[in-house]
Amino acid sequence: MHQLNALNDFVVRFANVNGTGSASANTMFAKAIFRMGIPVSPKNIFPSNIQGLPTWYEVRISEKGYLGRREGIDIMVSVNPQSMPKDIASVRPNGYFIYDSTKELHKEFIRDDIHYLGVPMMQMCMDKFADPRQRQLLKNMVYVGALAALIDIEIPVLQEIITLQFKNKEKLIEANFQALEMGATYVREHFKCPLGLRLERRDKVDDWIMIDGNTACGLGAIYAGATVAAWYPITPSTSLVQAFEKYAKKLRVDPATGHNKFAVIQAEDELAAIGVVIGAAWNGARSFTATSGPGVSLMSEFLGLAYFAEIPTVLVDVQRGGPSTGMPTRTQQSDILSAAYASHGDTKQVLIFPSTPAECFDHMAEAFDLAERLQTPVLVMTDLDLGMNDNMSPPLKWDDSRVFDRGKVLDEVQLEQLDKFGRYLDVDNDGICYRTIPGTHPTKGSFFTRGTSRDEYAAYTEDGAAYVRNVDRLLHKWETAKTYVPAPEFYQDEKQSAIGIIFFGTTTYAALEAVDILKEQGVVLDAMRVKAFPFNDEVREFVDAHDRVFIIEQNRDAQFRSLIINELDLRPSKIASVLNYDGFPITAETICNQIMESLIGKLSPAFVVHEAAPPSQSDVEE
Amino acid sequence: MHQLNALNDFVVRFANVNGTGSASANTMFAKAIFRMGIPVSPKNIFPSNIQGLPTWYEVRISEKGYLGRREGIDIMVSVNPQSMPKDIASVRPNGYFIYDSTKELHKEFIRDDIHYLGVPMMQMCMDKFADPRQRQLLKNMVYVGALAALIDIEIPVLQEIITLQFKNKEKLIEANFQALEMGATYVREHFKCPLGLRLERRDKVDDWIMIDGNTACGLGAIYAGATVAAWYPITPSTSLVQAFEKYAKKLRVDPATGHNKFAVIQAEDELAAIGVVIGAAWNGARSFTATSGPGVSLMSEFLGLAYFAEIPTVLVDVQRGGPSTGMPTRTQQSDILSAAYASHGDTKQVLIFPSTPAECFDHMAEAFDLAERLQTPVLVMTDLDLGMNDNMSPPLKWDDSRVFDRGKVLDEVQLEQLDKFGRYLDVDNDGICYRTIPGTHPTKGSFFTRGTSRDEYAAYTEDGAAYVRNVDRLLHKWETAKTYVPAPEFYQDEKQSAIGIIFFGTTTYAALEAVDILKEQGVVLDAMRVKAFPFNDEVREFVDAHDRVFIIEQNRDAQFRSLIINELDLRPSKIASVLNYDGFPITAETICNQIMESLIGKLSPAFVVHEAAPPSQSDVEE
Amino acid sequence: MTFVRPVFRHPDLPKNKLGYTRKYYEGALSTLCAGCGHDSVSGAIIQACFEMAIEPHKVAKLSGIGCSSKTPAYFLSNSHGFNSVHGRMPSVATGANLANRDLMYIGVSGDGDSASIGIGQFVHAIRRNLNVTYIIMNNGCYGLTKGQDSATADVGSINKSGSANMYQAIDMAGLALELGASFVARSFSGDKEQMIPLIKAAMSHPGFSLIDIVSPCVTFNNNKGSTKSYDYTREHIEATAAVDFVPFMPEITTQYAEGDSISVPLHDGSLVHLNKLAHDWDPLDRHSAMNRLYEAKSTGEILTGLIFIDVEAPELHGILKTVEKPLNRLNKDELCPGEQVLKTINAGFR
Amino acid sequence: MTFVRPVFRHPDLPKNKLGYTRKYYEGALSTLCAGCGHDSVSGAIIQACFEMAIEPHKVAKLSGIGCSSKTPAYFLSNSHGFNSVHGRMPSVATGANLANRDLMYIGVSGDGDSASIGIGQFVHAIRRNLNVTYIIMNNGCYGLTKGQDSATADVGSINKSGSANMYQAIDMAGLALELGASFVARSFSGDKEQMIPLIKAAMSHPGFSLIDIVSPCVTFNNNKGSTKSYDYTREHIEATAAVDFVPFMPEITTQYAEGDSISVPLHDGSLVHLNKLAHDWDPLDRHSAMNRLYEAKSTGEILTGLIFIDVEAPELHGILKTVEKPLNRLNKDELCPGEQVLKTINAGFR
Ligand SMILES: Cc1ncc(C[n+]2csc(CCOP(=O)(O)OP(=O)(O)O)c2C)c(N)n1
Ligand SMILES: Cc1ncc(C[n+]2csc(CCOP(=O)(O)OP(=O)(O)O)c2C)c(N)n1
Ligand code: SF4
Ligand code: SF4
Ligand SMILES: [Mg+2]
Ligand SMILES: [Mg+2]
Repeated sequence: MHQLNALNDFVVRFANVNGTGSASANTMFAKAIFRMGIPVSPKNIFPSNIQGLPTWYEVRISEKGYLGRREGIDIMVSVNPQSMPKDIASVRPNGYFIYDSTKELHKEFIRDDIHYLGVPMMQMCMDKFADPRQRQLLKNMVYVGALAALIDIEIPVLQEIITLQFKNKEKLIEANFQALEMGATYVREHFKCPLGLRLERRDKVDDWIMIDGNTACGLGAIYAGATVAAWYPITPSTSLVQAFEKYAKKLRVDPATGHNKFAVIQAEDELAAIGVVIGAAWNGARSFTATSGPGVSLMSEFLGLAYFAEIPTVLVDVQRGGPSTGMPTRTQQSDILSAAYASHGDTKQVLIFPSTPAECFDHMAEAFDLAERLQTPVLVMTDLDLGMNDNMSPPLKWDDSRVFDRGKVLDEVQLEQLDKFGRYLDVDNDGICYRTIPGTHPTKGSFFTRGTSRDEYAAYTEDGAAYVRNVDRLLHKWETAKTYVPAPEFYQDEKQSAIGIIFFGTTTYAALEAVDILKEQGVVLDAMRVKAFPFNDEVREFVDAHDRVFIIEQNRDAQFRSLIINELDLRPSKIASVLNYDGFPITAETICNQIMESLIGKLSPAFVVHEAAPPSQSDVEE
Repeated sequence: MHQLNALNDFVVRFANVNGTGSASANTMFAKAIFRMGIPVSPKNIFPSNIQGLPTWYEVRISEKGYLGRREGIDIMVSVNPQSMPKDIASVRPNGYFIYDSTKELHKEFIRDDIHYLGVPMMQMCMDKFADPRQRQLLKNMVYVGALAALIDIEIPVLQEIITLQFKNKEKLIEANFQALEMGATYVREHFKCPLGLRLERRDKVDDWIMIDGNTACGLGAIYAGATVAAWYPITPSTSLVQAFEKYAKKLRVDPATGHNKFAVIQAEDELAAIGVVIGAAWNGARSFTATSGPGVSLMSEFLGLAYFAEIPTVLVDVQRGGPSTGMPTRTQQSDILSAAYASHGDTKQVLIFPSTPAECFDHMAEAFDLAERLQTPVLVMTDLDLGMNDNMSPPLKWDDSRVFDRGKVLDEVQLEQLDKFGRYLDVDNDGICYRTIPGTHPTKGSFFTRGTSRDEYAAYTEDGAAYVRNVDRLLHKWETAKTYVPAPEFYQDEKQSAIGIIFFGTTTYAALEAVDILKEQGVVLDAMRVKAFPFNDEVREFVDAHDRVFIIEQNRDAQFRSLIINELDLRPSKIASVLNYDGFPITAETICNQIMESLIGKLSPAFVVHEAAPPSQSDVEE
Repeated sequence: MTFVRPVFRHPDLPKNKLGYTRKYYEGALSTLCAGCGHDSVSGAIIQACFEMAIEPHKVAKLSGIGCSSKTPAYFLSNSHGFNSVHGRMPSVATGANLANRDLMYIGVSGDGDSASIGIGQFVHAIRRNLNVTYIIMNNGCYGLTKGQDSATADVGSINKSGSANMYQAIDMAGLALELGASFVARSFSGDKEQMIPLIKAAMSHPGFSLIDIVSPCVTFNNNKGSTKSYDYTREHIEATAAVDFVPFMPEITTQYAEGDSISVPLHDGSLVHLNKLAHDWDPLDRHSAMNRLYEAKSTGEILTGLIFIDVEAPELHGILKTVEKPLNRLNKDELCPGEQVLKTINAGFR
Repeated sequence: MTFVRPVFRHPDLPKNKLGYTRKYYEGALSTLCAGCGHDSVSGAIIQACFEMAIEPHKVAKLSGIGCSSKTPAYFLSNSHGFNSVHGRMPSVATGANLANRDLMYIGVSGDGDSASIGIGQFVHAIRRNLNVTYIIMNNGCYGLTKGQDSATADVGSINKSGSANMYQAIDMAGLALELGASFVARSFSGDKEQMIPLIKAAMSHPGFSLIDIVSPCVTFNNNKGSTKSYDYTREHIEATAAVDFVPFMPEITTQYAEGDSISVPLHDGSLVHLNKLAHDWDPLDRHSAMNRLYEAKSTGEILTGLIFIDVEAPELHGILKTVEKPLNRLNKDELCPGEQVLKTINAGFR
């Protein structure tokens, strides 16, 4: 049989049973590679269940720093009998299947084009450890040890991680070391180590970190000075507010009194969560909520109020597979339209699209500034892939000289000097009016906030002309917003091609990889990553400058494409879509295939995108 | 001063205080004209308040049958001191201002370009009637009497209406007759009657009726066999379910037992209302709800469930001014996008747009057939203008041979014969699968309905491929839907112009009037009225066949334009908008002006659209 | 995975009146955690339906979202099921029930589903006396989203992450009593003996029948300090009475002693027999039930059993005076008033 | 329009401690129906704030949607007001309160707003003991949408269209008691004497203070047969006690007789003095209050006055342990951990 040869460039997938503690071992695996200076990108593929169903952990290792998902499993580590047939089928030809050989593999499971590496993980743990729960947990460390020997992970790096993880729990450290060693020794004794697929220390991760987007968002909210968070648990956003709370408890407690400089409310539902956020924002506190699709639907009435009554509101939508309850543990970018036009009537909501944890952090801080500057909701659109997976990312950065932009808020002195305060007077002709915070001044600046039509002085009116003035001003504000929202990012210094590619959020890595691959194939594309809605002029210019534009997105209905055509009045025929909506993160291969199909008119069968070094002729010993 | 002369072609507006019983008198006025065979179109312009604020009733009389609103008040009947300055200002030059002269008019209220006709309404009622509440009510009949004499309404017609209205209440009939007579006599004695603006019996209303759209929708639901209605009160939809209940109590009670063949639930909120509808529909009953914008926002999570779980659901959205609570007593067509894409994730909802009460009735029946045929929500999009105003309409029609289309439902016999039932199997390759109603068969046909991804046999799955098959089938169903939804209506036999005009719902009358006016000016337009979303092929063909297309709609953001561009992949530059969103129904004048401005590039000042016969030189005696 | 069922069943397994074995009442394999209280409740539902010889296809089972709300998939696979959206099962059940009064409705919910996002619908289903057996699998936490406190967590109860809940607990049984519910019971997933007759009685009761079942979450809320753990519940349980359910039979044979035992005849002729353990308590008197419950709460007891029953209150169809024939079976002739009537209606609008 | 206020005011009008006249506490002209109970409640709020010498700009007034929810526009025009969306005032008030614990919060709602669409938020605001004076202007109907029955309409109450309500009424005071509310009162818009001290006490009470005020809708629910009409209420009213509110003063001069009178000291040093009319009732004991309320209900009485008060329960800020300084006044230095800390955090993720 052929053997795969690749250095620092392959995909390992772990097939586990959820609730068996595999997550911690798998994470150590990825982290060790990261600490060896090799770019790595792990993805958790988990069920909507607490215990007993199949769960996978897929790690792409890419010296070139391609962090998008890649099709094709090079090494499968299988410890879940339930999913074994499927897992075996998903290994690429000549790939490796590592399994628990405590029980013999059934004959029907034998493919003759892959390598089987049996390790009696359970047996070894039974022999070595007494506690049944420990046995199960340490089994996971056995396969990590085996992998270490098979693909050359540095054992000391793993030991360091273990030591840190179980700080002060000497016994646990000891047991984990043993399990690790057992796995490594076994494979060294039984197989030729390392395999053709192997690692070698590099210096390719700079000062980067590995962190999930939800934690980064939570930290962003801390740094942005958010004091009120209200939320309702929902996958995949739950860990976001939990991270905020965790760090707030560390960083925001007054040491003198032990009192909190923050308040977190687990609301009774999403409607209440956004209501709390709006109330707090109205009253001058920075506040936010995080949710996913169903929550956005439930919040839509309140989002209309916040739009119309002009209340700064920050909401993170960690998108998951829709519609309805959909695929709650899979990723999509399918709330674009429902977020952009959330609520009945004429509404337009500001969206921002981070694509790395560092950007989650920055965009979160930016969202609070924008929301207060624009006095409107700002929706930070992330997704499960970014929010819940450990993503390699530049480190989080904060500039201490940065000030919070609280927007146009009149203080007591300014009010005192004012003749007549008009909450909805467009004094600066940018569509943004001055607001006041309750309690500021005894006789000046109080006004009545409402979701109904009103005049410039916040007085209720049913006068059609006053209504029109107001909603037209909101449109004017929308124009102003285009100058405030983050500008797109370009990946070329100047125009190189008549064809452009647009992406946003988590499709970035796969998109950039696709651009590289296509360039190698002679297809040059100009790339733009959009970071915000409304689209600013640079977005339009890019589209105008290209004859054909591909938009990559992870939903069925090409929602982003609709949005951009609609808002920029584009000719639809020039905008093509690259779509992926099966719940898994998009791959460069998918992007290349769809683009080539569209450009050439049919899919070139030879167009196999990612192939590691060609398989050598030597067989593994087994 | 000039005098306006016009026969059966002018606008009368009544300025009242709400809660004073003016509605009934004003309606009689409109109805009397209708019964004289003259087309008439009354609009109620009322505040979001129960008692004490200004309210208006505007009646357009148009022998030509133009039932859209028209700018410019010819006769103002003013009985509300509060709004008097504004009311006086709104009378067109040479128009008439009829007021209660019990108190003298303040000098500052005198314009020298309009005619003042004072009638001491209150005084006369004080002199004649004892009961204070009666005085107030009968004051309204006095001005109706005065108008009768001034513009030649046939008194017997009014008497007939009064007699019917107060059937068996002889005393009330008597008093109303007296008040009527008093008003008529007073003006005959004090002014030259009739005015230049006057009526003459015609035979122009055929067998038409005058009915509000909400009542027609309620009746449609009765005829369509709806048995469960669940709702939460909200203007302007409240009277819809109330009408359903009223007629159900008349027509749907089992005479033998006195038991009801219907159930109406006033739910605790909109979320519950749509939940009840979905539950009933799932269980095989035809069910519906009616709401307005805020309700649609609140229902959006459930609408996503109904889309994804494929439950026939009928919802009437009687649109009002948005966003948020907005202008709850004004009309708009501004829920188009939030309805079409209701809910997070990839969703598309079927919409239908009636434009007359007769169509409300038909579309309501159609909605139930469509919802069951397509197993998906169908949203009937009306608005306050259609729903709450008495609209002239062709009579409601029902063909007794019509059968309810219950769609693909397997009964016990069919299940018995079936080998294996797959709830989401696309047996007929039209994207529509077979469903079963709970309780049908002891062992076959039961399935589990859910909002999560599932396979063809309704089993829960997180398999990406199964998910994609399912949502792709939903898209296929969407294509099928295009062949079932009502086709558009065209107003020309063949193409006459390179310019097209598209409208839907309540803009129809003003649009058709505008087409006539523009034709007189030499601008010929081809007109199409869209009745449903998804857009069927005829809609696309019309757009393709024209170089330039105007879309008329009553919202700020040109939502229908977005929808059609997006769904038909149209070139935006060829689609222009005619917009009106101040809460008042659009006028032909507005349409003509916006079209001409767009065609000519600037507004021709001479382009005054609706002018009655040129004013004569004679003065009225006053 | 809680258990793997043996494929082979003995042919002599007991059969019920309809000739079905218990297996006929089972559902798909549970995907809940091993030991989850919810699986025991599912088991009790299966057993109750089996013993009562209910036709499964005459049952509709509805739920919201949560681990608890998944359970309808794990019992009665011949019943139609509807796993709706989070917290909104009561409205869906209301609609379903209105459409067909002839089926039996089992609503399953969790404490997150019913006491937080769904509390409004819960309250209003009670107000309407919807004819549903409403089972709350109450574990004081949000299982499916990994263990956050729910609104039924007691003040001071300690969750898995070690922090104590500081908010007032909502007592679903107390709330139902206050709101006028016609059948209020509480039970414990560890007490099959009690659950089964209670479920039977609830199914026989025409109206809203609440069974609030403490059903520990072994994964997230079974720790020391939690007042919804197995151990805590077992230690603090206090039953109102030993409950026995006697289905309607032409001649009732069972005999009960006088005194502290009471037999409540249900609408369908069956009897609930209570061998009272609490003495100054009358299950037919709401005030007495409220008092008993309040006292138990004050002393830290978890009162279980049938707490209150009102056999007279009209259920929703009674209130709405709907016809006997299910609305979903009325045909066009019964529903559509026809052309002629419409002509008259038109005439009224001229 | 309820009343047209004279423009001219006598210069000698009484002033409060802050030197303001009552006019300073008024709002815009009411647009409610003449005679609407809600306007009397607004009047009582104005009077209470005037007498207590509250700084209006230190008050935030919030509401949902309905005639009742319009009233915040009609009192305290120097306060910021927030007329939010239907039924969701409690959450907005929660957020507002969290942002600034130093203001006083008045939440105004209707029975439609609070007992139907908003019941979930009402329940949970109580659970959190949110520090708000929560006033329900309860007319048993939906005024603004023209008179439909609300969920507080009593069984059998006849509405304007002549039909009797068939659904259980939700008793908002009873519900609040059951849920553990720390201040529960009921009153009648026709009883200014009682409303004013109750509002004062509610405003002084740190925590959720419910005043459920029967406030007849003259236009849609003041007819014969309605149990929320002026006449019916007046005839069936039964007060727990004569209430007197004594604001904190260094030396308390008022003297009360022993026996059936009781003085409850509030957190801020003021006193609520109750001259008890009901004897076997203790306003400090929840069970006793529940019993009293239940009994009154059984005999068809409308129990008004202060029903229950718990002066010890921690309010939301206490539960959350937030700092004394309002969160909305913390500046960047107090909130942002800074560059250096972030470096350490980054290091933890390598
Ligand atoms: C609208 C919405 N919000 C949030 C969620 C996420 N969610 C799923 S289950 C659940 C809580 C379940 O708790 P409970 O009802 O107590 O059930 P348990 O898992 O404890 O049995 C939540 C919040 C959701 N599915 N839908
Ligand atoms: C989401 C939503 N649904 C419905 C309405 C319509 N609506 C306005 S006020 C109201 C009821 C008000 O009743 P209540 O709270 O009792 O106030 P009242 O007018 O009786 O004082 C309703 C249903 C709305 N504004 N928003
Ligand atoms: S997480 Fe808790 S509630 Fe959910 S299945 Fe596991 S034990 Fe049961
Ligand atoms: S309708 Fe009723 S509640 Fe509304 S203002 Fe009038 S009297 Fe008051
Ligand atoms: Mg739970
Ligand atoms: Mg009310």
